[in-house]
Amino acid sequence: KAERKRGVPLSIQELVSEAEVPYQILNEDGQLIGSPPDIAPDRLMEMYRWMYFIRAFSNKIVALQRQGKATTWGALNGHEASSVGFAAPLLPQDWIAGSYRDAGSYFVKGLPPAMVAYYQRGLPPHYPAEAHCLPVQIVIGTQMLHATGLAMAAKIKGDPAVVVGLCGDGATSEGDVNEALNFAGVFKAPIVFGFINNGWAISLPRSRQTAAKTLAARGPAFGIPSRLVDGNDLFAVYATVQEAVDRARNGEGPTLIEAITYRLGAHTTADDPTRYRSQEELDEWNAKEPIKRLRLYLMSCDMLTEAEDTRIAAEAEADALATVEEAANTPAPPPESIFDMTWQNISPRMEQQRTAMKHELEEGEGL
Amino acid sequence: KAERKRGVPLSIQELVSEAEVPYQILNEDGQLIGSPPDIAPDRLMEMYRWMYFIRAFSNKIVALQRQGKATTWGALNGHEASSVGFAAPLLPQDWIAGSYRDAGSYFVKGLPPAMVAYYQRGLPPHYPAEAHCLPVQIVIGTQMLHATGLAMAAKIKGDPAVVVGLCGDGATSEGDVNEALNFAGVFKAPIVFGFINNGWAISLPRSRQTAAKTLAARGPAFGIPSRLVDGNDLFAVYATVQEAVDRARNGEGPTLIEAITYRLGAHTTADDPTRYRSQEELDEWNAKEPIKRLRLYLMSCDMLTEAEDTRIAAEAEADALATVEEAANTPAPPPESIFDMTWQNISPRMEQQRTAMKHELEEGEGL
Amino acid sequence: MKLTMVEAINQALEQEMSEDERIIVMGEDVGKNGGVFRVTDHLQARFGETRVFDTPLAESGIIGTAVGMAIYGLRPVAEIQFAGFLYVSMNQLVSQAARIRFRSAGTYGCPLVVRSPYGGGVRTPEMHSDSLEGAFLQTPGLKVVLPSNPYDAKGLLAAAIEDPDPVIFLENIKLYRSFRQEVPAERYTIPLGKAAILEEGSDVTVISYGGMMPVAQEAIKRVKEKNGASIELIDLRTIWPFDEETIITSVEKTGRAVIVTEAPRAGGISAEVTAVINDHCLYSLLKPVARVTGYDTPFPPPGLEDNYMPTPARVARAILETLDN
Amino acid sequence: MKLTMVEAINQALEQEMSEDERIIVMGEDVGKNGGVFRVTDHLQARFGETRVFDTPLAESGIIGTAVGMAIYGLRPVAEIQFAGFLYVSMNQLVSQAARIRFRSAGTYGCPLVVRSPYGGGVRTPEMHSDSLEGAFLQTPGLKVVLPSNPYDAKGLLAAAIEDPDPVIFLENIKLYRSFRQEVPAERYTIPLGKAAILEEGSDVTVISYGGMMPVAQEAIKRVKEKNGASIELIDLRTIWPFDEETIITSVEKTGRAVIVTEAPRAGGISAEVTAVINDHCLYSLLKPVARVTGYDTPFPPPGLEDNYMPTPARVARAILETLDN
Ligand SMILES: Cc1ncc(C[n+]2csc(CCOP(=O)(O)OP(=O)(O)O)c2C)c(N)n1
Ligand SMILES: Cc1ncc(C[n+]2csc(CCOP(=O)(O)OP(=O)(O)O)c2C)c(N)n1
Ligand SMILES: [Mg+2]
Ligand SMILES: [Mg+2]
Repeated sequence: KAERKRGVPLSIQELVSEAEVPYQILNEDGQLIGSPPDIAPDRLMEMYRWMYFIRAFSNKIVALQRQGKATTWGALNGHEASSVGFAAPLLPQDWIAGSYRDAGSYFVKGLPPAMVAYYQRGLPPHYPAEAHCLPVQIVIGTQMLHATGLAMAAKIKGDPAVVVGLCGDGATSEGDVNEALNFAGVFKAPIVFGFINNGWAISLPRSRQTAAKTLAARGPAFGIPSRLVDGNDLFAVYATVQEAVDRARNGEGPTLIEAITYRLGAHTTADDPTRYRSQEELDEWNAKEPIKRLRLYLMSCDMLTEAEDTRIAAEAEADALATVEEAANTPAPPPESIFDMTWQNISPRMEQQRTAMKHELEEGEGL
Repeated sequence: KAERKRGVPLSIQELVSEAEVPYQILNEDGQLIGSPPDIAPDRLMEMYRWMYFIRAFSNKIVALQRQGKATTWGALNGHEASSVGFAAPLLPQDWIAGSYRDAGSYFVKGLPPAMVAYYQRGLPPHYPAEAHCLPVQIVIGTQMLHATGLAMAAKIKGDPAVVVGLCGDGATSEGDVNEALNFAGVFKAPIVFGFINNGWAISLPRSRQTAAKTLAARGPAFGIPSRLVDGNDLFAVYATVQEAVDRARNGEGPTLIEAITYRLGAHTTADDPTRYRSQEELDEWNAKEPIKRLRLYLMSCDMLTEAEDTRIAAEAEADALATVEEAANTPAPPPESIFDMTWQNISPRMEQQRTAMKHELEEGEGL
Repeated sequence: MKLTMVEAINQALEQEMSEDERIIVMGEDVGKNGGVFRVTDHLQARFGETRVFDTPLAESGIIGTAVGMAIYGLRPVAEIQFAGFLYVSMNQLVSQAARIRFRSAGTYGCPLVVRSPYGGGVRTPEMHSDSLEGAFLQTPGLKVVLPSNPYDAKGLLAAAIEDPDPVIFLENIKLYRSFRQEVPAERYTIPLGKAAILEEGSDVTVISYGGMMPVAQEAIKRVKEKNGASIELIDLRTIWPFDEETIITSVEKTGRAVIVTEAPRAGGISAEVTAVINDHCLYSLLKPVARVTGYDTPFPPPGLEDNYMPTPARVARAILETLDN
Repeated sequence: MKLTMVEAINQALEQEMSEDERIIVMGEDVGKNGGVFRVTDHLQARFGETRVFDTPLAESGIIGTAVGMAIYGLRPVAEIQFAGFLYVSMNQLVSQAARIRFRSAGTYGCPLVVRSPYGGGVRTPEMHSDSLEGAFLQTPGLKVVLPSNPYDAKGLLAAAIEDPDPVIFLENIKLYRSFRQEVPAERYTIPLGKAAILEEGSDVTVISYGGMMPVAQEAIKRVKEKNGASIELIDLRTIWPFDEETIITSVEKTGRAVIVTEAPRAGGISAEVTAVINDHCLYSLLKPVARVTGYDTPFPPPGLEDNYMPTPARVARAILETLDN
């Protein structure tokens, strides 16, 4: 009975009323089981390269962290299709607000990856304004309200901009995320909510995060159409996001998309997942991972050869290395810049504190 | 099409998938259109008297407020059936946590009404612990988490206690209310959530509070069965709450019930609803109000005569008067009691402050 | 024209909105109903539902979406219906609004004004009378303004809206309609972070703000009647960042200071002002700085509030004691 | 046995839970994972999933349901994964937990302990290093405890759990594993609200708590080496209500005081302690009370934190300056 749904997007009624099967176009073996979205071959290859880059970048930061050269990092492995699929349909005027785990989406949207590598050095990154990526904030779920506010503002100003707000399965338990859905519904904001359900919130499995069968079920609760997709299937994510972005841009309001994927790595470099999850589960999801199936598909339709693939992998490696090197060579701001980062016009007292801080710096750590 | 559902409880699937018709047993004209719950005649008359008392009490406080003898009051008119219906099925070990608008439920549960009148004098009421009514708190929606915590605690201790958590339609927009639903679902807490949808949150109509068609749709979003009932129909509310309480007590977990009623009065004595709602709407709902239809029903089955009804109304008046007089005659605590109300063991500094306050009291307002 | 504080704030909103299209007003019941205190009266009729709109009942939602709008380039003026509910949105205020500039290393600002009524003495229920401003001293990145009269309210609100960073603007409920004051019809601003010296004097400095200003003034009147002391009265107007210079100059002159606030005593504005006087004027101080404040308990139920809030007599006694050698 | 602070807290939890069935442990990842710092390690295995359980990811939900459980008669020990997220639950902490006794005029108490790691110096991301304790001085009804060593941590946590009112228990991340200390195997309590005098001295009083204690100690060592001054060191342990008597007695003796905290300066514990010294010891004071604190900015990104947090050198210089005549 579940089988018959494969390859057909589910309506929300069906979603809520029975056990769910995520929408899938490209199955685990790289076979098309639905009709792929209209993506030009070059663009598709570019997206494929992004997926490789995201993984290479993340692996690089993990390595740096092990050497004490980067702060705590949440690996992106497994999220590549979702990350690319949520960002690729966007136009330059559109925005993304995501979590630490959505760095890949930011890259695709236009944030220079070196910014993230710089941040991982523990330094304040200067996001270029035109990338329209909200600097990652750490309070889980909270950015979904900012995303909704961006979308409300775009609508108020009459701009044809759409916002993508991304958060994890754990985040959906936060009041803020539910308030965001509700505001977006009431104000018919041009926003696409992406719940990137990777099965775990640190050590808490999805099944213990909420008693609902799906996170997509949150949609009708707030009057928002919602969709469930296979988050490891670039085509399913891309097609669904594209449709939702079009709806938003046409003034039809918000859409909620739950993308089911898997966190292949530890929660962060500080986490030991062997304490709470099984190797079997990991094996199962490694078999379903997103890069492999796209590779198989691309090869099957002669868009990619083994040799090219090897080259793409090597380039991703090289790019990732260049990225972290660029970040490493970007100078740190002086410590007293924290005052100017607080307010545009700092108070006399803060001026004094800045002077005092500089004085302390000169005095140094000796007595 | 909607008609066919009347008198039949709706399943959640139906709730979400189409326009809603609240479950009704006793229609606007006092006619049974479904089978009434099993309530002994004496008990039913008691509930009827409570409805009268709730209205008389509320009117009395409004009058006192106009004379400057009571603080701001949110009238209960229109809520009588919901208030009684959510409390009457409970046993002594059960709890209620509601808002200012749920005083009627507290009375039925066992809170002496004079406590509420005393609170309306601006004084701290001593709720008897055995009433199991959480002192009303003012931050909209927040008590729903306390209700959930009470239910989780009852389950942890293995007590056969059930909790009813009540809030308004406006409250459902607060993050806390959604978090409460989610916790209750995850922990299968023995709780009944009552969303008392009276159409308005001060000046905001239900339609602008959320884009969802019903508040009951919040249930499946958090894995909780939910029901939509006519909140002006005592039988529908009672029957549905009774069923949900039984489920909870049997370990089957939470239920969400949206009761559709109407705020017949102003939001509070500080509000002027003519600024934002029409007389027509008010007239329409006055025709559907809960006491009238139960009166018609009781008369139609010879449980009540005009004369008895007049007597019941007069008794409710008299009781309400006696209640506010009792409250008026209850002495106020000394101002310095605020220190002992803060902590069981107050700090030396608070001791000093208490002494200083008493000193100030002695010195008086002259110089 | 003579305006109440409600009218002055309403006028400021109307004038700012007509000059700057980016300004929007949002909150619970601010539209048709004009706010529960009518501060936003008529604004929706004048500027339409796109620029003046009611939100669902969710304070974190209000501030959180306002942060997004401010980042986008609007200038939201968000109302929280009573200041006691600011804590519901505390994360959005403190960890978000206050940090947008910081987090983005200056790429984005958060020009957001959060208006909220506060203060005791009007027999409101729980959470409606609380003075929370002191907590926002420990939450860097927010400015906190508390006008004490219609004239200041208008000019400070205009400055707050103009400010490139987030401002919490707290309006004392008791002052809303307690008196009228001449307020210029045209637009003007009063700079944030600057105190006003309302009365000059040389014997003692009284420092207060917001709803306690009339109490301080009455106390000063009584003390002057009694002993003719020369009393300087400072209205802080902005409590973060507050005007250290004015305080220091005054206390160095008088050698004595009394701080009056209805907020709880511990760690709030009374503590920081005392600490600043310690930092800068210790050698000029003739007596300990007196702190006349609420007590270290929650704000009491309305029937008990009169003995919690500083009264003119209590303040006057503190001034007299501070003047005593 | 010599224990780290993590082990001492874990032991306290285990001992308290085995003595009192009402105690439950809840929070994000506290169960199987034993907490992200392993503070609750093995507790679920020992006491079962009914008494030690993971919650959904929602801080207001955690504190709000814990309040309900405390009212019901349990003794919840709730973990907030990092103190920076306490603001998400601010309403539940300040307007709910802190007021249950008050609101019910004593019918119900709220014996709740909220544990949370805090503090800088360990290169954590945004919101993971912040010191929020000072804000809780302006929020009456909460007690706030910050142990500075394993021995205190165990005894203070036992006392916090025993306390009939809500306690925020803040554990410094840097201290979690930085050293071991002899901790008695049996249960004991250390009273809340009492400071410890760690070193006696007569020239100057240094007052600190939590993660800044080792910094203060190192600074004192350096000053002593330099000029042989006699320095009294007070560990507040509880910052609300704090031990005024110990502070006053000491400062009346020494006439000089230095307060060290990594929290922002304005209106926090450094301000209130200074104000209390002003209130009670002004005439004994020989120099202004020195405040060595974080600055009035958000806590910086990890790469810039070293210059934000007080260092031994900075504290030592403040002590020297305060000793200077
Ligand atoms: C408000 C808040 N609570 C707790 C944390 C600590 N924390 C960081 S990530 C995380 C789990 C997030 O899970 P999910 O939303 O599923 O995202 P994922 O890490 O799986 O991408 C937690 C609890 C936090 N950062 N913010
Ligand atoms: C957190 C919070 N925000 C705002 C208010 C002010 N307020 C009091 S009642 C109310 C409307 C409540 O509407 P609803 O939940 O529908 O309950 P009703 O009054 O209709 O019974 C508002 C906004 C409040 N008390 N608490
Ligand atoms: Mg996850
Ligand atoms: Mg309502």
